[in-house]
Amino acid sequence: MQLVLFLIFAVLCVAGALNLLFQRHPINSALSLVVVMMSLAVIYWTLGAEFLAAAQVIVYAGAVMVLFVFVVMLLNAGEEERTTGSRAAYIAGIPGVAAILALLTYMFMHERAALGYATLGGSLNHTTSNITEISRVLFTELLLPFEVTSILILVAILGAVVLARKEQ
Amino acid sequence: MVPIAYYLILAAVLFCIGIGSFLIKRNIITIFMSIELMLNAVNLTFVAFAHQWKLVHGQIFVFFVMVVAAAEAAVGLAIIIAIFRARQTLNVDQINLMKN
Amino acid sequence: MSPQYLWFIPLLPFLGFLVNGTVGRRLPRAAVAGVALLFTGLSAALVAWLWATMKAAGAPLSMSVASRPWISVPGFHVDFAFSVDHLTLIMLGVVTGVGFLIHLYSVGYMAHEEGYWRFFAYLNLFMFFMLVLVLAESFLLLFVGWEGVGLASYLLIGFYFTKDSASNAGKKAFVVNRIGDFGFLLAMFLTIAHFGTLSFSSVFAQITAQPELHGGFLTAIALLLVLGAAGKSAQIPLYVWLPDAMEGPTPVSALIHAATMVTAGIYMVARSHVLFDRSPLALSIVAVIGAATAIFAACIGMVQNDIKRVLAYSTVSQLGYMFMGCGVAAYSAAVFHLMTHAFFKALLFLAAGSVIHALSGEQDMRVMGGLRKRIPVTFWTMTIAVFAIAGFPPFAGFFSKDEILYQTFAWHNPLAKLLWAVGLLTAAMTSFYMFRLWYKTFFGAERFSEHTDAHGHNDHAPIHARKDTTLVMEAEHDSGQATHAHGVHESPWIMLAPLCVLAVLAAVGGWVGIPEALGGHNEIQHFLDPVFAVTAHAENVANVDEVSHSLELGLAAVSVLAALFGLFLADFFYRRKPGTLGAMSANSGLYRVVANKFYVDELYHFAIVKPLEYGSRFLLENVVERGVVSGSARALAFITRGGSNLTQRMQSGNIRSYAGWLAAGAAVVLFIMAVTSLHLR
Amino acid sequence: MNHLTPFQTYFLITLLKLVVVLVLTLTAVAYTVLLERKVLGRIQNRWGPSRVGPFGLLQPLADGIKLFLKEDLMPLAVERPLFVLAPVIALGCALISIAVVPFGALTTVKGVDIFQVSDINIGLLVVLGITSIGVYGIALSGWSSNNKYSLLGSLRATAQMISYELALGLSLVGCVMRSQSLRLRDIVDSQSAHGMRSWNVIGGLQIVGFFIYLMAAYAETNRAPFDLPEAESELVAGYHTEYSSMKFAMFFMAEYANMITVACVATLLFFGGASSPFGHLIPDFGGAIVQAVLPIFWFVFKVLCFLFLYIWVRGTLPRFRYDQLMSFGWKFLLPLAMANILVTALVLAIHG
Repeated sequence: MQLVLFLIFAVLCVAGALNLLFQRHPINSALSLVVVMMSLAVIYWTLGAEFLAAAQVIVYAGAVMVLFVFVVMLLNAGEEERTTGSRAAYIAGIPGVAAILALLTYMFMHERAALGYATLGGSLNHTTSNITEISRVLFTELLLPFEVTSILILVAILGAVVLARKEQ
Repeated sequence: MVPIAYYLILAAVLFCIGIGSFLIKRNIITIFMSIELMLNAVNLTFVAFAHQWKLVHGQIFVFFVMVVAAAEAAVGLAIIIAIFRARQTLNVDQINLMKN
Repeated sequence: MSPQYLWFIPLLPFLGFLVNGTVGRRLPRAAVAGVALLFTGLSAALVAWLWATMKAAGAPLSMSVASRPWISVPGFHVDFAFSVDHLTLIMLGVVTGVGFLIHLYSVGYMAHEEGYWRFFAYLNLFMFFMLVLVLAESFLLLFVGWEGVGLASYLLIGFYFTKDSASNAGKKAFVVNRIGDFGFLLAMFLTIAHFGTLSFSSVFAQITAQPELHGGFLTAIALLLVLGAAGKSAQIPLYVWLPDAMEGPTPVSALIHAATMVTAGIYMVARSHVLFDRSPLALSIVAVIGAATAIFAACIGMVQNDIKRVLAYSTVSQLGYMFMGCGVAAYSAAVFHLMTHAFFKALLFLAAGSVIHALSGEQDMRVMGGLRKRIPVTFWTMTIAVFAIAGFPPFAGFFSKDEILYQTFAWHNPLAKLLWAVGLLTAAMTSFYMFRLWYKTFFGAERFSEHTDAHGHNDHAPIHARKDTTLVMEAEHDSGQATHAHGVHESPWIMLAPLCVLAVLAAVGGWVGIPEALGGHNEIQHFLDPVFAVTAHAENVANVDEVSHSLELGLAAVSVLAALFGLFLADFFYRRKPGTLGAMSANSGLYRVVANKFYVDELYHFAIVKPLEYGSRFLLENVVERGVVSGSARALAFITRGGSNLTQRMQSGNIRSYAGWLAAGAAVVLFIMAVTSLHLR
Repeated sequence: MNHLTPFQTYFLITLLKLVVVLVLTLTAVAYTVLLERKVLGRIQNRWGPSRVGPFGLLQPLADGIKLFLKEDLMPLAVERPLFVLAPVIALGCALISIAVVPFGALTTVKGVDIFQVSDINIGLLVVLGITSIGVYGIALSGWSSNNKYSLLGSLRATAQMISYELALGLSLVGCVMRSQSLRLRDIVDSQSAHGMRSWNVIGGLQIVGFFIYLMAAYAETNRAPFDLPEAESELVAGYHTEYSSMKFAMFFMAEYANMITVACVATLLFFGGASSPFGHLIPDFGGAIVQAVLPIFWFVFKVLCFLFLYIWVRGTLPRFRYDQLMSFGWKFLLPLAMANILVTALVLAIHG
């Protein structure tokens, strides 16, 4: 069951990511990315992180990507031009990416046994629910980082407002 | 029973597609999206490891990544808008003020 | 006064420096002067209090404040520590007392100068460093003060920095002092190497504890210290900076280049007397250098026409005396002379400043004369000073100079009598050139009026002169006799008051050291005995009791005679038959040599500066610079350009290229990690 | 059915639930349209639709047939795939959220809860997430139409929905804190003890939260007085200007389905969901069937009240200006929602 779910959504993920790569219009890329994110949300859920799955949908798919789409629409960005700005990206970058992929895949397969197996359902001990546990840790142990991120968000909002404001 | 390695390989694939798209794409917004894709790929590894070690901290890390990504998206898109206003283009090959 | 208050003695002038140096520019002049005087005065009061406590406490040998560790590394340790003993006390008294008087004088003298705040800030800075120097408990802290006073001296000599000669003089002082400092530094390194510490107490204790230590590296350390002292105290061969230092404002000359800073070398030698006592060779060299400097500078002083330069050479000469005193291990005599010299030389300079002030910046004695009536207070104070320096009893100079001469005579060394003769001759010459100055300035016909009218605002001290015009007007207006005073005027009372105080000191200051031969108790020697008696057992210290009082009396009489002889000569040549000497000497080669300061500057120029210059120009510029340096630089540039041409391609400014390199780099890092980790497994 | 494995039973019943709920919802949507037209008619002192069927009750059917049979116009310059996709997304998202809504009390048949399609422990977050995905439908429709008015309308709608989503989400936090669960059934159960007194809006002092939720929900569904994206006087018809026939019908249905969803959520979170307003004042009567159906009655009744409120507001209040809308959302609702959270948290902390 889990393998089926994983395969379906993994394929969906990769297909979405590749579509992001091959689509030439940014809005299509954005929608592909939404597909990737939704699929990832399902995968999170199969890994027992249902809160993150919801957050993924709400924050990433629902807010961040909408923002992207919004900006694409606002700037009325067309299809991208085929300019050749960088040879380095092809000469050094693409082989590098291939090497990274090959290396990582090799290493993960090599260490497969040590990494263990995932089972469907909660990732934690089942005495407390996942969300309860997250909230407990977040609001006790990691309260300071949590508060700091709130400051970060505030700063980001102010920065975005200042940056995007039209000069008088 | 799916090996954790599969999740990690999926993450690696997504990450590499992210890098590749960063390399190939010219549109700055799309490039920004590929960054988000890479972040997501990394998040997946966090969740997978959180599952493996039965620890909630991996998930909380993902939570923080999301928050930061949201902030980053807000600021980044504002910058993109500012760049577009100044340069009338979104093509990164033409946004090379750093050169010369 | 408890020891922890010692900190405040140097700290107060430093506060003054901070205040004046930071906000002084915006303060009114009165406030600037007030700040400077207040902090210096407070410091002087502290010293007085310190003196009183030490006296009340039954004269303990010394008290010291070991404060926090300063430099602490394995094997070497220096505390930031101050200590006080009787030698320090005398120095403190001179520095703060004379310093305060000169501050007071400066308030009037500099009243119309630009950079008033700067001047007082520098003066306070000097006070701070000088006090650190005097209070220091280790060679290193002493060196801090040493360098600090050098800095303050440089700043003050170059006070009129818009004038080329002034800034050059500042640079010269700095460079020449560097040579001396080089010796000092080497001496410190040697000290560390042999004693592992720089603290006076522990170094001297180690020496005392090892009676077998003699000569050898001690001589090396001592000689290097002498090099440092010669630089600071303007001894042969490093005296050349001091006459040029007269480019600074006159109060600076009085304070730094006569009374305090230049005596730092003497102080240092006296302070490290334990070291010197173990090295007869070093002592002899000190004595010879001192004597040579004394007579050499006196010779030059006889023919100088600039009033301040005469005084400068006289300072060099007197410092030579002190050096000689140190050299014959008569440290108390040297310190005694240091003290009296501080009084009368400061007075001389201040009086000369008053004369210059009166003549609106004129410094050439050839255009002075007959000022006796015009500036009576200056005249009378100057007279006391001249008699003091010439060595007439009962003025201060007599006792101290006589003490040195007597100790020299009594020295256990084949050179003793020769040095004594040189000293005596110098005494006569001193008397001669001082009275020459006296006569030329205050007696005879008035030679200044047309000069000051025509060139009153000449470029000797342009700033001073220009500003003084207002002062002249005021003086005329006030006195109501503008008919013939014509620009010549007595200085204001704020300048005359320090003159009077110093005159009293120059007159009676020597009475603390009246030798027993004259029925006195030589109090200063007893006062200093605890400091210098530590090594009294050393065999080469002059033993006073050996020589009879009659000999001492005789020697004193001889030196008074020498002074009288000088007076007579001066009287003859400059009052009775003015011009005779000029006619006699005008064409003589000797006169020319002397008048040109024995061509020492030129000698240095040809022996050191020129070869350096030629070496730099031809060898260094053509071979080293063009060939090696430029060549290697060019080669480097070529390589860099080639390399940067390559790397420039990486820095294309294109995000995608950067990302490409990043990805490639990440792949490499990952590969290395994979290889190592899998290999380790 | 006994020969079926538990999984097969579960699967079949769930499928059945899906079909039933879908049909019911779509019917409800159709009749909500009729309700709106009737009520608006009465408010404006006219009859509303009255010709088709008795009292015009078959009017939705007629409308449906008309829309299905119309020619499906596809303008030339549109982005074809997205143009087609947009209404699907809109309607899909509007309908999916119904899946987590518990319509009645927990009633199991063969181990399957029949009054709720799926009982998820993060039900509320699912609703919010799906709502936020719904934005894409509107955004894409306007953009893919390649029409200025559509684009402006969709930009407005997108910005408006993103903005109000914050206030919407935050207004619900108070209720979540009270029930300490994100599962919708838990939230309902926490309010069902004493009837009206234990409802969040009354007993839970979430009246402010409810008020914020109401405002934000109106804006989320692009309903009056926040219906700027489809302001006919300014933008022709907003993002669905270029749509016709079935695709237009999908947008239309999506809007009303969203209304229903929002009304459901309001009922669940603030008004005790399917629980009786009288609590245990009225003794249980009838058999098990009646006891199972009665909560559904209450639920439907509450939702209908909300729908009526919607229509009432639309018939009464004028439209906001766009800047007013934005500043209202950001400068009033959002801080108020935060203050509400703080106060609720304080009260809860003090009460233990």
